[in-house]
Order: sequence, then structure tokens, then C-alpha cells
Amino acid sequence: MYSERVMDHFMNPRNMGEIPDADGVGEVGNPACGDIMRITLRIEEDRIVDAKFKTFGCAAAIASSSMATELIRGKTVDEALAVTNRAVAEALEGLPPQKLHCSVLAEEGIHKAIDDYRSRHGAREANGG
Amino acid sequence: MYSERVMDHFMNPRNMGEIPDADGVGEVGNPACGDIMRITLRIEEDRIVDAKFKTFGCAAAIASSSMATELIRGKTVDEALAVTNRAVAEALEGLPPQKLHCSVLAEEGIHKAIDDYRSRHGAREANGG
Amino acid sequence: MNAAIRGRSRPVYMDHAATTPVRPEVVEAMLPCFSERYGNPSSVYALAREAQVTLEKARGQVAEAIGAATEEIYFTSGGTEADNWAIKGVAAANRKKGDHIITSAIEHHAVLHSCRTLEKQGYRVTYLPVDEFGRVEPAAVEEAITDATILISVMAANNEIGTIQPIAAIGEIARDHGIPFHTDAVQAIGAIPIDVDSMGVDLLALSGHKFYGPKGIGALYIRKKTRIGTFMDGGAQERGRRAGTENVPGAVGLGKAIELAVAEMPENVTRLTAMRDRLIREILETIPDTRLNGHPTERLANNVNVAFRYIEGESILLMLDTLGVAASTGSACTSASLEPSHVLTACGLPPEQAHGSLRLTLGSQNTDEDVDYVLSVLPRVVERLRKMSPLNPER
Amino acid sequence: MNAAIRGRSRPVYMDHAATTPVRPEVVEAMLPCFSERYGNPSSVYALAREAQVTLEKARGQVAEAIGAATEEIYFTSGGTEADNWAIKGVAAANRKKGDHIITSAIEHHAVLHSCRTLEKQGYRVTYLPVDEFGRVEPAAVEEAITDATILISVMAANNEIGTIQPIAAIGEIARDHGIPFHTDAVQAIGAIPIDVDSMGVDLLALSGHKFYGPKGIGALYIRKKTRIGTFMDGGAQERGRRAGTENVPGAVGLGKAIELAVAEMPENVTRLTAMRDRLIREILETIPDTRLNGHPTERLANNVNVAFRYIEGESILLMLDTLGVAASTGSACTSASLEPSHVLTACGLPPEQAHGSLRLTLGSQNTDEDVDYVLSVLPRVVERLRKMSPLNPER
Ligand SMILES: Cc1ncc(COP(=O)(O)O)c(C=O)c1O
Ligand SMILES: Cc1ncc(COP(=O)(O)O)c(C=O)c1O
Repeated sequence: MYSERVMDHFMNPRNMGEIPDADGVGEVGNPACGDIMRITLRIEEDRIVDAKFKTFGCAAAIASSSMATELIRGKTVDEALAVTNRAVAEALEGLPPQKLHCSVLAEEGIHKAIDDYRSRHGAREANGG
Repeated sequence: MYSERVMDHFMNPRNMGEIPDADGVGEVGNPACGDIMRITLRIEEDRIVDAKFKTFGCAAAIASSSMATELIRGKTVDEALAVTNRAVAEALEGLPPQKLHCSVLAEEGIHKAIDDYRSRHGAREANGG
Repeated sequence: MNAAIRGRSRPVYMDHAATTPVRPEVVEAMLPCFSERYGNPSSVYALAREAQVTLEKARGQVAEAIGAATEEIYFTSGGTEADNWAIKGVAAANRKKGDHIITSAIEHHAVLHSCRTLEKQGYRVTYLPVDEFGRVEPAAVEEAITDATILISVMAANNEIGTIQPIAAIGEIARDHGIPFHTDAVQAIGAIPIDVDSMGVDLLALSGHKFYGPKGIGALYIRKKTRIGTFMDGGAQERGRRAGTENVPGAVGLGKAIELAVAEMPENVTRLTAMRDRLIREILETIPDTRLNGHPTERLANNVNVAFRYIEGESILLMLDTLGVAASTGSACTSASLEPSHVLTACGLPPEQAHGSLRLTLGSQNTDEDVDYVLSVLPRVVERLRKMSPLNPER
Repeated sequence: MNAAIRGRSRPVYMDHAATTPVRPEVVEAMLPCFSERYGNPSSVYALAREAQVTLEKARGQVAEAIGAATEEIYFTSGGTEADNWAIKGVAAANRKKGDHIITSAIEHHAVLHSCRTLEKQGYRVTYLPVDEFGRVEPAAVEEAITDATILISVMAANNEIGTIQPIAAIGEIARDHGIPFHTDAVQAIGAIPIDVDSMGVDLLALSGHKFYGPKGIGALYIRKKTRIGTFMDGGAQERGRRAGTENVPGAVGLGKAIELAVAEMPENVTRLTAMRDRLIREILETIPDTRLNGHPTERLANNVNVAFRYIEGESILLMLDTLGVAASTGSACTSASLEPSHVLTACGLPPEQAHGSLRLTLGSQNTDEDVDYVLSVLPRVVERLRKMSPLNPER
């Protein structure tokens, strides 16, 4: 059912946890669907220096969160926004069709966290300007 | 499917054949249904001294004809008329439900042959009288 | 964590409600039917008559196990076909009498989806609610009956939560109203005593692979004089009611398996109940924020179903799997689906708890050591997943 | 007469169109699936994934044998279910488009009775006639098409008389008109080359026990994008299209059997054709008032079907049986019925000749000695029964 890579990221998740006082926070998903992801980002000079996740969901959801945070660490915010759900699924060596939505959720979580950062950051800039 | 008695009368039919110049002949059945019986009787002083059959049909039809002719041989015509399809089926140690009509056919064949004998006999009596 | 598995020689299979291994005695009984006694029972020669006798013997074994007459048993390809046939067949044959069916919200999909198909054809279906333990209230069945009701279908025992239904009480109501009563007894055979007469059942579905018989064979009991149409059209097999060359090896396996299952039921139930109760007790004691799904006492002897808050079922299963434990979350059939279990939802669980449930179903090969092992690894699995969960209040 | 049988060590089975013994290689392939690799493929743990892989391998073997893609194969409980599903499923899914179905008068009852059920629901069915050899005329198919036609169903080869139909020609017509085309290939697998693409087939039914595989398993091929409803409602097995716990051992047996059947087809056909032709030639030469039923050349390599005037089929069978020969008169399914074969009647035989037909279907274990033996006993059986017959002009 799952690739070895998915199983690896599920059993040994990278970046699991929550960044205190994060610069960007994104929570997506819905308990009714059985998936909730919470992405927290530390961003310095528009670069993602740390990314963590907490996920309620299936193995694919956990592995997608793990892989997505791996993929965006060290990237600029714009580069991170270019990481698609497809890139996440591919980096995981594929996901079963009925589990592709997990990679979509991971993409959404990152976008939401970056949006959060930008709205706060934009706000700060406006304040300082 | 069939009792041993049916198989015995099928494999070793009694009274198979046709009586030449029979006193009574009865043919019943229908090729569409897959059964035709022809019963021929030799009757002397209202007693069946010989009975033969020819049958196109399944094993149950052949066995029923064989048994029916056995049962009526030596009987008076009235006694023979009292031989029911049930008696034939019982003497055969039973027939499968979908084959009971074969014993009915045997009863009908005998009745028809006796009817034939009576109509001719009545006619002869009338002639002679 | 993976070290825990190394010392063990075999995995722990605790998903007997999904399927069971075929017993060796059953395989042995089936074997000669494949290559030696392979006749088609509907033919007329010796080889066929032999097959016919074999088939009828198996039919008698099934009948005996549920208190039916031999000629009331019809072989099917499994529980699903038996349910489809019972529901669609009774509906079609009674269309002129009425168009209303009563069932419960927690039936297996074989029943529920058959009902949905009938709804598309214009039938009306009442899906009775259940209480928090998953029980159907007999009085609710009676209230739902209308002049147009042509079938009542309530399962004998639920496959997910193991709740046993008050079948005899429902059967009495059905009989009083002259309405045919079907019960899906797929999970009940060999687990609780079944007697079609004392339970007032007119139709009953069962499936071989749930009691150590083969997959791909089941049966529908149809009480004499019950009006029911055909489902599988074709040849005149099964007294003209279920077409298709008879699966003789399957039927033989089913017959043997059900005979053994019923004979061994008392000792099995005692043994499994003890293991079940220990599992439930110790899980609830050692793992916080956990509840038992289903009925505390009116439940199948082999069924444990618990909801762990904050975590999701499939990830529990997969982690258990890496530790050698085979289990399930809800019914196996829906494991590919994203929706929370309709059974747990009907019992009132919020979706995230329904998603976080684990079913362990015990079987003949499970030992106290298996129970020990599950009890030793499960708390760690739950803890680990809870650490990852954004829903967990203890961050 | 019974002396003839004494010298023989084994009976002669010549009813392979009714059913075949399971090949030892097939039994061997199935065995581990019963008690060791017994997982439910729809579950998520290792044992289940293993079952899933096993199942998909079998699906691939079936697909390969008929030139289909793996995901176009759906396992069923046999040929009957595959036919029921194809016909009722396509009819239900296309009800809004039309209500007319075209089939032939000589289909198996699995097709014909499914059509009768649809007629009761308001569908209209054209039953195309056949010529004296049992062939459907492709032009007649085209003529029967109306704007309301939603399905054409013509069998690949007939089970009673062995006549092979011009499937590719009918497939082309169906494709030209954009109408789904189903073929019952239950008798054709392993007997004639089958390729769903070159034959223009959209749905195809097959059954394991006709080619040395197990009973109780079959498959329906469904071309991608074919509109078809479900037949068996329930769980999400078979990609949501056919519910019921998968019969893994059965599927494995089917896969292995079809692979072997197709691989060995060329040599089998050569061997069987020689035996068939000798049987036909010598029966017609040595027994007067006899005719061949079915097509002289467009016929299955294993099929002999002859009508003996003046005598009835069941009594031929029973007498042959006492001599150790297992044969059939028409299809096994109807052997309990009193009606003459609908196939022979459709070919124009008068009822008494239809009642007097014998089918011998050869198989892998038959030898030239078996043929010799049948040729030695059959004339005596016929003669004996003719002596008993009131229809026989030679009194
Ligand atoms: C309660 C219940 N009904 C019906 C079924 C369907 O049985 P099968 O999968 O053998 O067709 C199952 C099992 O899957 C079941 O647990
Ligand atoms: C042509 C044909 N179609 C369908 C069937 C039905 O197959 P099964 O009996 O395996 O369901 C048969 C055999 O019985 C057949 O010969």
C-alpha cells in the first residue's frame, strides 16, 4: 500500500513538534475527514529556518507533513510556496490515489502558515514604516 | 437420483415389445414432452394374459412402463383399472418429484388400452349379439 | 521501539472479524472435491450424483447449525450475496404489497447499500437509530411498521463493535405483524446460539470465512413459504432459486466449518471472553482518554473496540502492524474510505473519535501471551501518536 | 452388456463442458491461501497486503489471457454472476438512454433469464434467431438495432452444440453504433483465441471451472468507461464495483488455470479436434438415423453433439453411465427440466429429436482409448433403446 519512503517518514517523522512563538502558523484539515495538520514556521529574512508539524491523521498524512517540512526548510518563502503537493507525493515515492489528498493538505498547511507569516510580517512592516 | 428398482426395470425392462393383433392398444404422451408410451394387451375372458410396452422416454418412463405391465399381468380388467400411478411409483420404490408424471403416463396408457379393448369388445359383443 | 518485535516468532492476528484462516480439517474435507470428486451436481451420471450427495450433506450441516430444515438452505458466494438476495429478492417479490423496508443504521454495507439501491428504485427505507451501545430498540421497530412494510432487516451482531441485537424480540414483532424478518448473522455464527425458529427469523445470511471456513461461500436461509424473487438468474440449481454451477468444495468447507464452529462454541466463548475482558480492562486502565465502543456485556466474545482520543485509526493500525499485530479500525471493507465509521457515528461518537477507534477481534489461535504482547505495545503506540497530534491538549 | 465395463479401470468422463477437474498445479497454487496466507485483502496490515498482491497477480493473469488491462478485470462468483452483472448492470446504468437489448435465442440461461427479469421490469429484448448450425447472422444484429438499444449480448461459443459465433463481426457493428457489447465466453476460454480489443468486446464473462480451475469463481471484463451499475452491493472491494470479501484462493486458482489454459491451447485444440472428428465421423457412419448438431467446422474442438432419432437423451445418458461413460444431453443445468433444449429447438430440431441428443465434450484426460470405448458401446446403447421405442419404424 505505502512506499518504503512513506513508511520511513511515518515511523521516523522529521520535524515533528511545534515551534514556540512561531513566525507563521497554519492549521488545515477537518476532524470529520480524519486529518488535521498544524504547521509552525520560524522565518528569518524571508527564509524558512525551521519548520515543524503536528498531525492527526493516517500514515500518509503524517508522512506528507514530515516530507513537506523537510522540503521547505532552508528555502525562501517564495521557493517554499512553489513546493506543490505533487512534489511532496513524488518525494515520498508516490501515494495511493485515495491518499493524494494528504499531500494536498500538506501544501495547504504550508501556504496557510506562510500566509499567516506574511499577514503578520506585512503588519509589522506597516507598523515600522 | 433413481432407486435401485427403477434402475433394474430400466436396464432389464420386463414385457418390452409389442403384441401382434393385440386386443387393446393404448398410446399416450407427446414427443414435445419427451415421453411416448404404447401399451398392447392380450385379454382373454376379461383377464389380462399378456401386456407389453414400447416407450420413448427417460429411465423413469421406461421403468414405469415395465412395472405397470408387470402389475397388471394376470389381473382382470377391472383390477387393472384399479392400479394407480401411485401403485406404480411405490412398486418402483419411489420416483423423483419431477418424474412422477411418468407413472401417471403409465396409468393413462393402461386405461387407454383397456378403453380400446372395451370399445372393440363392446363392438364385437354388439356384433355377435 | 522496533526491538520489541524481534523476540517474537509469529505475528499476532487479531482481526478475526475481517476473516479467519481455514481450519485444517476443513481444507482436508474440501481437497477431494477439486480433482477427484469434481462432478457437476446437476448432471445425471455417477460422478454427478456423488457430488449431489456431498452437496446435500453440507446443506444439512448448515441447516442443523441454525435449526433450519435442509431444504431451507441456499448456498451463495458469501455473506454479501446472501444479504443482497434477501433484501432485493423480498423487495421485488412483494412490490405489489408494499414498498417500505425497516433496517438499522448500523448494518453492514451489504445490507445498507442494497437498501440504497432499492431507494433509487422507489422503495422507502427506515434506518432505525441505535443507542450509545449500538443496540436497536425493539419498540422502535414496531413503531416504524406501516401498512406498506414488506421487510425488516436487523443484524444479529455487529461486525465493528460486536453488539448483539435483541433478535428474538424483533422477530416476535415481525411475526405478529406478518412481515418477513431478515437477519445478517455473518458475525454471529459460532459466536452466539442461533435458532431460526425461536428467534422468529425468516431469512438469515451467513459467510464461511468468518468461522474458519473458506472465502467465496455463504448461505441464505429462507423459511418455507417466504416470498422472495431470484437474485442470480440462470440455470435451475438450488431448486431453481440460485443459478450457477454449485461450488461443491466451498459448500463442503462451509458445512464442515459450521459444524465445528457450533460444536466448539461453548468452550471458545469462555476462552475468548476471558481474553476480551482482560484486554478491555487493561487498555481502559492503562491508557487515558480511552472509551469502550459497543455494549459492555451484550457483545461478541471476541470483540474489543476502543476509541483513543486525539489520534487516528489507520496510523494506529500501521504502527501495530510494524510491531506484528494485525488489527482493524471499523470494518475491513471500508478501510480505503475516508469517512468515519457509520456504526460509531450512529452510536454518537464525534467524527474524530470515530476516526480514532481500534478493533481487536480474537480467534482460535490467540493466546494469553498474545494479549500480553498487545497490552505491552499498544500504550506506546498510542503515546507516540498522541505526541504528534495537534488535538492533544498536553502539548 | 454390463460385461463390457468390467475390463476397464476408470470411467470415461466426457462432460467437460459441464465442469472440469481442477488441475493439480492449480490446487497447489490455491493451498497456501487457505490457512497461511489467509489475509483479507481490504485490510491494511502485512498479511492483508500480501493477499492484495496475490489477488492482483491473479487479476493480471486473467487480463493477460484475454488481452485486457489488469484494472478491467473484476472477480465474480462464476460465469452466472458475470452474465447477470453485465446484463442487469448495463441495463440499469443506461435506463435513461434506452430500454432495448439484443441477444440470441441460444444464449445460456444465465443470459436469457437475466433478460427475462429485465423484461418484467419493462425492458424490451430481441432474441435473434440462429441458422440450422446455431450461428447468429451479424447482419441480423445490425437490423435489430434501434435508437433505444443499450446492449448487445452474444455468446462466443455455445455450451451445448459448440458453435462458435462471429464475435468480431458483431463487435464491429456494436462499435459502429456505439452500443456496449457483452459476450459470454464461458465455453470459449482456452478453446479459441480471445482478444477483447480485436473482437470489439466491452464486457466478457468467464468461469474458472470450465478450464480446470475451481468452481465458485469467475470474472467479468469491463472495458474502461463502460457504463455499468453494481450488481453485488456492499463493501468497497473490486474498486467499489463488486462487494464481498475477495475469494483469494479462488482468484489464485482462476489466474493459474487461465494462464495454463491459454498457454496450452494450441496443442490441446489439435489433440481434441482429432478425437472430436473421429467420434463424429464414426458415430454418423455406424449409427443410422443420426445427425450432427451444431456447425461442422465452426465448432469448439472438444464438442460432439448428435441427435439419435426415436430415442430420448436421459435414457442414453443413464445407460452410458452404467457403462462408465459420463456425458450430457444439452446443458447440465437443465437436466432436471422436461423441456427440450432451447438451443436445439432454435436450430430447428423437432422436439423429439431435441430430446434425443447426446453431448460428448472431450478434455485433457481423454485418450484415443476412451474414444474407442465410447465408439464401441454407444451403438449398442442406441440400438437397445431404439428396440424399446414406439417411434422406431422398424418394429
Ligand atoms: C456483518 C457482516 N455482514 C456481511 C458481511 C459480508 O460478508 P462477505 O464479505 O463474506 O460477503 C460481513 C463481512 O464482511 C459482515 O461482517
Ligand atoms: C455458456 C455458459 N455461460 C454461463 C455459464 C454459467 O457458468 P457458472 O455455472 O460457472 O456460473 C455456463 C456454464 O454453466 C456456460 O456454459
